[in-house]
Amino acid sequence: MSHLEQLPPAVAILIAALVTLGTVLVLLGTVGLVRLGSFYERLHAPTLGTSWGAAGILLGSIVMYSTVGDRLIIHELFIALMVTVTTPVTLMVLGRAALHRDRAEGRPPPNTSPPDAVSPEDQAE
Amino acid sequence: MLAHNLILILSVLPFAGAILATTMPVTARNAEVALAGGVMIAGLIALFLLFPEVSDGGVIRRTVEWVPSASLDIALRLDGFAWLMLVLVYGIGLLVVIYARYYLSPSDPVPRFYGLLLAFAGAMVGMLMAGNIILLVVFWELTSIFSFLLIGYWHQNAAARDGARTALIVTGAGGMALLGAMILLGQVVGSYDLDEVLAAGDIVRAHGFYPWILGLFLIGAFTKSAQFPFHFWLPNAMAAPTPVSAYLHSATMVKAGVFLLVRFSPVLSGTAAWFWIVAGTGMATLIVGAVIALYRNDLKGLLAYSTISHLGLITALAGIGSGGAIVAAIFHIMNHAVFKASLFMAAGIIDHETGTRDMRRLSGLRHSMPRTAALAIVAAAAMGGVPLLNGFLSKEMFFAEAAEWHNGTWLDVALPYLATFASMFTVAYSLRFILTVFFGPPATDLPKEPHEPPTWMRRPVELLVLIVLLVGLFPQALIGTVLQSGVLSVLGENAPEYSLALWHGFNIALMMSLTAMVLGAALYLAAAPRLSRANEAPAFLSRVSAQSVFDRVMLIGTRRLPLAAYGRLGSRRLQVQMRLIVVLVACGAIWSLWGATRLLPLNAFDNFQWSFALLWFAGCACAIGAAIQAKYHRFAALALLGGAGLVTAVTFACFSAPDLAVTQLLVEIVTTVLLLLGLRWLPKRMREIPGDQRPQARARRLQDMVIASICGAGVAAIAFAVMSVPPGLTIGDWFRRNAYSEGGGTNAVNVILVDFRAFDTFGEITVLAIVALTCYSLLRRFRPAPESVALPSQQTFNELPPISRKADREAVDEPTRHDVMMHVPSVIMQWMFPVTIAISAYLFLRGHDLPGGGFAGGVAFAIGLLLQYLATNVRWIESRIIILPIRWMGLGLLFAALVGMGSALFGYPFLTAHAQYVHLPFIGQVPAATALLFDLGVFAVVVGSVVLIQIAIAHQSLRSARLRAREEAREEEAREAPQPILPTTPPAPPPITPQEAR
Amino acid sequence: MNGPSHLIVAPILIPLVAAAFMLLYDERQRRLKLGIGLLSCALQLLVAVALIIQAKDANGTGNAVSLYLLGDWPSPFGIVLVLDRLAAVMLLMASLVALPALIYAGAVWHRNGQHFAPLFQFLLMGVNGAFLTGDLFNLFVFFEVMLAASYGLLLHGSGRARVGSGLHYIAVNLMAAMLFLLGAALVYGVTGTLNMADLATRVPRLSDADRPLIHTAAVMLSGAFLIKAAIWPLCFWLPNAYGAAAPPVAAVFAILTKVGAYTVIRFGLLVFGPDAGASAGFGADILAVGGLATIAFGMFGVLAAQDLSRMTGNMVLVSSGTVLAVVGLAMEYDNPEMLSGALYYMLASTLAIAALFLLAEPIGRKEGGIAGLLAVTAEAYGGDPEDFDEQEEDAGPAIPGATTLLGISFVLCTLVVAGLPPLAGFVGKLTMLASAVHFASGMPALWGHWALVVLLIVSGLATLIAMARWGIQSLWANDEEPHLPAMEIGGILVLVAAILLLTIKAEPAMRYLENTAEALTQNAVYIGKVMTTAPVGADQP
Amino acid sequence: MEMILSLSIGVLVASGVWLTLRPRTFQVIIGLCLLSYGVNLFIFAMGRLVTGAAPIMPKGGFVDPDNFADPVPQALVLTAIVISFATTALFLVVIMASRGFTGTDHVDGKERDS
Amino acid sequence: MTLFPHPLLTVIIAVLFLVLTGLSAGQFVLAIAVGIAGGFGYSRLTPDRVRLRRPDLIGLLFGRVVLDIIRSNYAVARLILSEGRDGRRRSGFVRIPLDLTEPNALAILAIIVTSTPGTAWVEHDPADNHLLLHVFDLLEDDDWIHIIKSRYEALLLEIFQ
Amino acid sequence: MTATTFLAFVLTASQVLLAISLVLAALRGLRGPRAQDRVLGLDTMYVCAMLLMIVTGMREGSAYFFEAALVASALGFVATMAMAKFLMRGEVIE
Ligand code: NA
Ligand code: NA
Repeated sequence: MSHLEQLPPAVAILIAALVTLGTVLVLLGTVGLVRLGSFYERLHAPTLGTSWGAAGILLGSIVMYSTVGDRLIIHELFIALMVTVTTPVTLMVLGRAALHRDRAEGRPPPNTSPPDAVSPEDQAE
Repeated sequence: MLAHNLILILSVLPFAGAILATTMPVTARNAEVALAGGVMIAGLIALFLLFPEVSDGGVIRRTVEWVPSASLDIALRLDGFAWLMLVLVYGIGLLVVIYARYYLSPSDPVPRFYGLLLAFAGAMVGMLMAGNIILLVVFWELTSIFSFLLIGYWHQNAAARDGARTALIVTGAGGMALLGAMILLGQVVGSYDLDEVLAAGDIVRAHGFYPWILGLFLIGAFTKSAQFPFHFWLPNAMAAPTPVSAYLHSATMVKAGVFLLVRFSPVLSGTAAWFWIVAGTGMATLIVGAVIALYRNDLKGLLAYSTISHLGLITALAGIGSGGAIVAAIFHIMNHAVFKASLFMAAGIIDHETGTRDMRRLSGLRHSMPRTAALAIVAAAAMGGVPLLNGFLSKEMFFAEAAEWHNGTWLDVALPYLATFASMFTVAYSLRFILTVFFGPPATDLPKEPHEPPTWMRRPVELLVLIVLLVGLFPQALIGTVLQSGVLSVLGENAPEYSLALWHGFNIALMMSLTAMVLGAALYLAAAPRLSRANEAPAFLSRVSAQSVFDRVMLIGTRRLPLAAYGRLGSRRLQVQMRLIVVLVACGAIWSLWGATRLLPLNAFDNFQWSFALLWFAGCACAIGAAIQAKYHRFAALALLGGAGLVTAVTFACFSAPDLAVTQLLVEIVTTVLLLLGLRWLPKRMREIPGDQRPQARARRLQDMVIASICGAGVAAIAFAVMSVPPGLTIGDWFRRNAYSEGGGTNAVNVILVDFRAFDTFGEITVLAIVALTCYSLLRRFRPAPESVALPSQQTFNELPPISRKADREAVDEPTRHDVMMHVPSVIMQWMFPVTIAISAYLFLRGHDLPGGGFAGGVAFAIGLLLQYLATNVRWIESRIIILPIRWMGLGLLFAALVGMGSALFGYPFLTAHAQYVHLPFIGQVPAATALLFDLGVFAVVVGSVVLIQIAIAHQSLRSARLRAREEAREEEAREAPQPILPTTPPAPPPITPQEAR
Repeated sequence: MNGPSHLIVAPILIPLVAAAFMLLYDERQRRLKLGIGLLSCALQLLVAVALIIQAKDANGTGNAVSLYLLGDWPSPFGIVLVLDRLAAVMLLMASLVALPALIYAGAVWHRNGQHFAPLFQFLLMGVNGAFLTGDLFNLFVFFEVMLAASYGLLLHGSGRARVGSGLHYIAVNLMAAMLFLLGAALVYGVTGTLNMADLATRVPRLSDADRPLIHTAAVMLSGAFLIKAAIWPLCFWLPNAYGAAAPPVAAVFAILTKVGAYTVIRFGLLVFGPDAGASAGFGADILAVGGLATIAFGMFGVLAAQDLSRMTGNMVLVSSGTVLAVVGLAMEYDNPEMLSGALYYMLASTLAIAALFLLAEPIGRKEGGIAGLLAVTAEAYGGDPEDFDEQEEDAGPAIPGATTLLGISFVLCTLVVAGLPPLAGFVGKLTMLASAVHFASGMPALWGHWALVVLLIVSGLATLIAMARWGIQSLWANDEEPHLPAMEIGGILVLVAAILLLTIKAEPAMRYLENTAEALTQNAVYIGKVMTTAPVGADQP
Repeated sequence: MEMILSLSIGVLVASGVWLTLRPRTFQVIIGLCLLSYGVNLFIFAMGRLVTGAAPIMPKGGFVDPDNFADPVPQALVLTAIVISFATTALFLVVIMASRGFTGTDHVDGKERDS
Repeated sequence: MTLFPHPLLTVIIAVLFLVLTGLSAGQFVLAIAVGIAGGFGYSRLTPDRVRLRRPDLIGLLFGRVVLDIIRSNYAVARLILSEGRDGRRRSGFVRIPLDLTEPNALAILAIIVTSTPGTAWVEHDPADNHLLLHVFDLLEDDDWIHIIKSRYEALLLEIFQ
Repeated sequence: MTATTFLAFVLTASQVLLAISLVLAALRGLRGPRAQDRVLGLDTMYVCAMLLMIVTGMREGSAYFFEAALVASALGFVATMAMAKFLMRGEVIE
């Protein structure tokens, strides 16, 4: 517990707030991932976690270590930057892939959000 | 002293001659004869010189050490009996050598013949002189092997091959039995020395092993001497060239068995078992051989069965075992050798000059070859036991022994009648031989015009027939002393009084002889008309021959049964093998863990953490999901596998293993990409596999599930049992204490990897390099399944509505569809290249003190490169970045090895590290451990290997694109060709745009 | 001498450096690579001989065991290499097989695919390392080095049969690797050490609660070892894999099962030897039974097989089963008598089996002469232009009298594997038979020994029958002279010469092995040496 | 924690073993991967579970081994990870080649009836 | 061949390396070395040097993006939570014509769009330079076109082109 | 309740919630229904795992979680990106 005890109460509260914010956003993102009806909608859900969800937690970490370590420790920024830069790559390609597959199966991408109809081929992936 | 050297020369000379003979040119026929004859003559001279030493029952011994610790020495021992046999080996050998010179045709490879003949003689000599019973077995088996090669001398002939094989298997098996007998005998006696064994008869006969020894011994002796029911190999061996038959099947090899019976009779005989088995087998063989011999139409066949019969006679004598019987046996061994050798040679001459050995075609040869006829008639008469010839003398001794010796059993009572009965057939077949071949009208339809053979081909026969006559007339004067010395050496002080006189009065033996002759003549006259139509065997024997039984036994015992057993006891299916491994180890583990106290789960829920439990809830779900999906939903299984790996990595991080977490994550990434690369070439399971839902298949899955659950539960229980008890004193303590002070790094794991146990790392990177090389090599020859050569369906589909048709334009420099799709993501992926380099450097540089290291750095760098391949395509990237992964691997390994070897210069062992902090101006203290250099080697190998593996797989897409292009070009040609050509490839290849095919 | 004897590490480093060097050159310089490989193999042979002499120097002073502390760290913490007589003998055997196999490969096979030469050296590195290491986990690593290289070599030349059997071979061995890891980890978890000598001192002192766990570890480890040693019923992969492998590869593979057998001997007799307290002789009876079953199964296989490669593959089983059965019996009755014979037999039969694997190809080539030579490669090449450069020069000069040379070699090797006189195989079998009978005749109802006696004799006979059948069919029934490149027969003749030498020098070899067997049952010297040797740096502060 | 980890190891091993006993090459390779996760965790567990005690030592001074996780199993796991990665790669290439030669992904190179 | 084919990138990588390791003299030297190596590596892939015309606007863009992301985080979180209560949300695709052609600028735009919850970059066709966007809560097509084009693309055009 | 214990509680709760997030992401991976959903689930798992490690590091005061988190964040996308590309193109590297 020693490292937590070194934190001034205000900083501790700040960290708690940042972490809470981040965690809740991540959780909401995954809840959305489970609950949303179509793939294209679900594509949006994780970005909650990768944007401010990650940012909150990483900021909390920066604050905590910089306070405990008596100097600015910002290497979490690197992680933040990486998350920001790399997540879109997967999502872009994934979205493009989904679009391609939908077209290939002759299903025009839904402009509305009906629940996913499960085609026979879905079983096979 | 001379004697000691001479007996060594006796045994070595033939082998030396054999080696010399084989190295001579094929054309050196006379030189071969001179060599082989010289060896035989030298042997005879040596024997002549040695006779005085053995004539009074003396024994010459000479031992050369070979493997004393296995009680196996080259102990040579010459006594009267062996001397007598050796004279046969060398003497008849000499004659055969001369005879063969004329017998073999110019196309026969003589070096092989004389080489093998001499080697066989050597083996025979060794067997006869062996003073160590194991050495005896050694030479015994050698005679089998060389006789096999001699019988198969004309291996173009199928009969020769079969005969050789049968002989080898029967006599070889007998040799194995003999080996067993000798080992047991040696165990009982306490020594393998022949003299000691011969002196230990009472101990042997009283020992519990005696029945085993006797049984195995007799199998050995009987097989070699062609005793019933092992006799069938001998007639088949007649496919050998006649000189071989004259040598092996009259004088030498077949005598080995009876030699052994006589030699060991002081040790093993004198029991009821001996008498019944040996005398019974001998008599049976005597009769069966004689009866069948009468029916053979082939000259050599007749002689072969005659030999069997005579060997039975000798065996019967050994079975009787009395002094007189042994004398008769030894005497008959000699006599038979002489007349049978001459007969074989005569048969060979007839075959050579007429082109046939079939008695149904031969007739009246006394006109065209009178000298040969005379010789053969005399020899055949000796075979038939006609007085004044040598065969008569020993046969009379046999009759006398059969009639006068008694032990009160019914066999004993029956012996004289059986002997007479057999002898009757002997007379009959001898008569048949003489009358059908030499008398009657001259044959008309012979393949060759018969005439006398070359003089020197006949000389050996003449000499032998002369001996037949002389011994028959003056036995005592000619061979009295020789026989006496032989008898003395076998029987010692038990040697009986006997007389070798021609005339013993009108006794019972003579009456038996006369009876046999009269009845035999009558038998032949009665049977003669029917013999040529009797299909070579009497009716009751033609249906079951020992040969067909043997063939059947061999077929079933050495082919069908082993095949069935092999199939039943083994499996070529992988699933069965895997199941066996798992089940056996699980059973072993259960067996050793049974009742172990540590397995009871005490304090099961200490330190429970919700987050960790949830983490593994996800992890287990992924693992099970992957297991379920791996059959039909492969991609899903891959994704779920990634989930399980991720959770594993987090676990490592949570329990104080940051290095592991980093490595696991990196490897996880590479593995996923790898499996995806592979998935391109594996079938995409979509349709159900037929039979998958059958009850049988379900049952198997259920069964495997039970097995798997038991394994899982067992490993879990063991893990828990170990974890729930604190560790004792481990070597890990030492590493923790000394990582910094001795190893010069704070990260104990990394110090272990690059210093304390760097050798492991060395091996590990070597494995990586090997695997990369293997993957690369195998993929150079990779041929995808036809259905995976086609472009993946994703790429053949032209999207509707297309965003733009421009991408389909034919211009070559236009971006491909892939480039269009990856247009923006690829920019970001290229950005990541320098970033990955930075991460790689970061992980590498701090490894010694903090989590990271050469491996992590290497994999990170490889991932960076890999990302570029993903971002664009193989051609694009390889025109910009040239990596030579194999060089990287080689340099890395060399570098690591050189760093390790550097310590040898300072007198330290391989891989001794040197750690030190160097003060650089401006920068400050810098750690400079040689271990870091070693890590650099690791880095290079890892980069090279990982890149090589990935790239090797990735290149397959390029190659199959080329394949497709070629395929298309071929189809183009086919379409333009005037005649329609049936398509050899799957019809309707998917349409490919030129850009994609590029 | 102040410094350590680097000779001990040389059998590992020589092939490694050779292989690494080869990687610097591309595939066009195959001749150079072959030269490096031959040089490396010759050096290894020399080193092995030197090590044999080094390990021989006994005098009861414990010099028979030499230690090499890698990284100069004290045992049991660092990794140690231990050279004793057994290790020296195994090293010699490996290099005796490797050199001729590589010579043979020089004719055709080394360029019938990629990277043969370095993979060959890597295999030797793994094999030699497994023989030398005194550390359980390091043993795993060298097993993997050896296996990885063996995968590569097995697949060398590609083709359906190799890939199919390679798939099974790899799958089975991956399972074995898992078992090895589980076992080694459990050993560490229970005893806290990985050094085998240290382990041997800790096992007798284990608590009753821990003992079942170490036994479980032993079960897992022996699972791994015995798969490699190809005990029945874990051996079904072997005849297929060895039969499909390229001949020179199959020849060196003859060593691999011996590595398994070696580890069983080493680990079993060291850790569960007579001094192991309550664990003494653990699993020995099962080992003996398994070994006997393996002989029987191999014998059936020899008879059932149709071609020489598969036959020889099954002979590997017979050879392996013999060693395992003898080791099991030796452990169970604490009686090393038969061991020396078994080791000698193993040595002789391995050489002969390797030669038979090599012989199979030129003899089988009779149908079609040089075309047969090329047929080997034809199937392996796909239609890919990249590969066309690989079919260049021919196999070098051919020699006359091929059938005679092949025939003589074939007969000699058959005699050895069948245990027929007068060659080394007979001496080995005789020693085993005599000592089995000697031991069993003094005690009632030792059916294991008697079964061994019977199986040894019967399996010899079966081998003789099968080999005669095949030899007659291939050497005699076909009169054609096969095309025989000089390098191929050269490799075979080197093996034959080694067999003859082993036969002539049977006595010194036998005495060496007797000392070896005796030392194996007296662990104190080995353990003492491993646990007390000080690092070089210890006296130079 | 020990219990959770043990059970997880059990599940991984069971899934892995089940898959390695299956007839499709892809199942076997996935099984081997899962199995190697289980085995790696098992090796790791042999050093016992400690949190917040990474084996990264202070520079000098007295070192109490009990304050740090045992580095030996970790080093072993590292080696094991690398080796199982390598062998997985190799196995993958072999199953690719096998499928190419035989046209099927059955482990025996041919479909069985049952 | 120059030591700094991509000076900007070299600096960025060096800074990133220092962010990872912390600042010290030794690390500074290493960072520069790594930066140079990174620049080299990138120049193999993309030889053309990237030029920023208005680097001063980067701050503005960054601020805008951070704010927008905060806003859309809130919006999307609310939508996910209220999903069950009212199903009036309508998601769908929007096709946007772009003027931006500089690949790096496009990549930054893609990152911005994708990182912002509620919008997902699905497809970009370089042939007619159109962007296909999936929008979580579709208000009005023009609205999204306007947001992308005016708030981000304009700035990026100024910075890069 | 002091600020310190509050923070400790928040961090522990955050661990649990992030673990739940991970479970939810895994659930999407398990349920699919389409392949792209599984990839999305795995990608989200990476993020959750990375953040879980960061928070656990904060909770324990250990800096040694950083490297793993770094790798997960900077290179983890390679795996999921490759999977996505596989779905799009049918092969990963062409
Ligand atoms: Na009588
Ligand atoms: Na007769």
